[in-house]
Amino acid sequence: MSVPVLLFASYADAFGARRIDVPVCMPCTLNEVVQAMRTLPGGSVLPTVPLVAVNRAWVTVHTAINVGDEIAVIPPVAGG
Amino acid sequence: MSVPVLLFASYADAFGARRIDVPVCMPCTLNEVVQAMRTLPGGSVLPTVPLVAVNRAWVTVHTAINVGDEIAVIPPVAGG
Amino acid sequence: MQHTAIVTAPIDVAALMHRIEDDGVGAISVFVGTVRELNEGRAVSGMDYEAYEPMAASELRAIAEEACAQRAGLRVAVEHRVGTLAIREASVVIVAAHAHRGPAMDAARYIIETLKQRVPIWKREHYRDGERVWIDPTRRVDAA
Amino acid sequence: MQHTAIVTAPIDVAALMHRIEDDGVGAISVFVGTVRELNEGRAVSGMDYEAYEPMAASELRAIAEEACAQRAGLRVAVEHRVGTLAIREASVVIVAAHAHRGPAMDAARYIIETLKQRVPIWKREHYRDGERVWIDPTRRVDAA
Repeated sequence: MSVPVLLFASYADAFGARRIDVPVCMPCTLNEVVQAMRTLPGGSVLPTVPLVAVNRAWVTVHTAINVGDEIAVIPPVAGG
Repeated sequence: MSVPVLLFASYADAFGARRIDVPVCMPCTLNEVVQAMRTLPGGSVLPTVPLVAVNRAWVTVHTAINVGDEIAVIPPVAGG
Repeated sequence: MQHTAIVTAPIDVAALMHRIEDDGVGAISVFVGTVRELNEGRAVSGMDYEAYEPMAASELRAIAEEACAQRAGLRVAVEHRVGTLAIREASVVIVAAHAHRGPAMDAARYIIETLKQRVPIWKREHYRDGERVWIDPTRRVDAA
Repeated sequence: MQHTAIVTAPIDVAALMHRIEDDGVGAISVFVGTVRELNEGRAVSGMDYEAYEPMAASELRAIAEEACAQRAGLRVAVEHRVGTLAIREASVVIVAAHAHRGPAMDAARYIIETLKQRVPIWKREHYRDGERVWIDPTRRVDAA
């Protein structure tokens, strides 16, 4: 199966989309989502440990995900 | 002779004037002006070492004064 | 008391200052971040700001709540703008008000520093030579 | 660049912010001191500010010059009001602008702290019970 992942700014540019479907076997953690993203076109943009959020809250890549979660892999923030 | 001294705020209230003539013998320092002010009505308002300015610049009471100097004896400042 | 928002229109500083008015306020600290024409020596002509909007809105609210929880009586209004901004336009305005100046100034600084760490917003500089580059603060020496 | 003044009319914050505008500015820090209704538990109805005007003006100018000398590129506008002020009115407005936020915020704080030490201005609180008292910060526990 696959999970939808939201992308922004430089990551959206690299993957060519603001939302991609990433193939993973459930259940899994965000780390497996990130590893799967590295194999996609544009995946080289990701740093060793990218910022990740689930359901609009910061989490670590060790967090388990559930079907229906809003998952975002997030570039270094630069607000202000 | 005497020298004119500018007063403000609580000191002007205590001495009942915004400018007083203080009797001193010249040459002298500000300390002698302050000691002479203590003997005037309202003089008890002055702290042990009041703030003083000559020609609109902060100085110490050990500063010598000259005829024509603009002398101010200044209450604790409270701007802002 | 706090107000926070991600907005697309120009931020009205006076309106934010009006929001925090109160008879008990003795000190107001305001921070405004603006787009400047030069960054790391390159001429900038404008800036795009993009947000993960629902998360940016909730992080901004959380930061304002933390600032208020740490300082009784604090009143805070914060807006961050997204979209394309010209030189001199404000990207973020923070207003913090308190009876005393220490908490007001500390809160404004806490909010801008924490916002830059935690709120999912990105900016892309437009250079005068036509290039557009997303800013990565983890690779930068200085930042406004 | 600096502008400083002792004024009798209400201070126009927007006008002071306009003064420091520049394409090189990335951060603006503003401090506003306002009259609040309660001081050390007593109900305040207003405040008189009095200055030794020529000396206050020159000390304010000197403080702004020091702030700028310590931080290349700093732009500062400061006005302190004298006369009788109502609750919520601004007694002092400090605007400090720089390419970067650190110097802007540090300068605004330096100016308000130094102003309170060195500028010959006094304030007399009007209490609701009719009494009027000159404030002596050397005898006070807290200050706005």
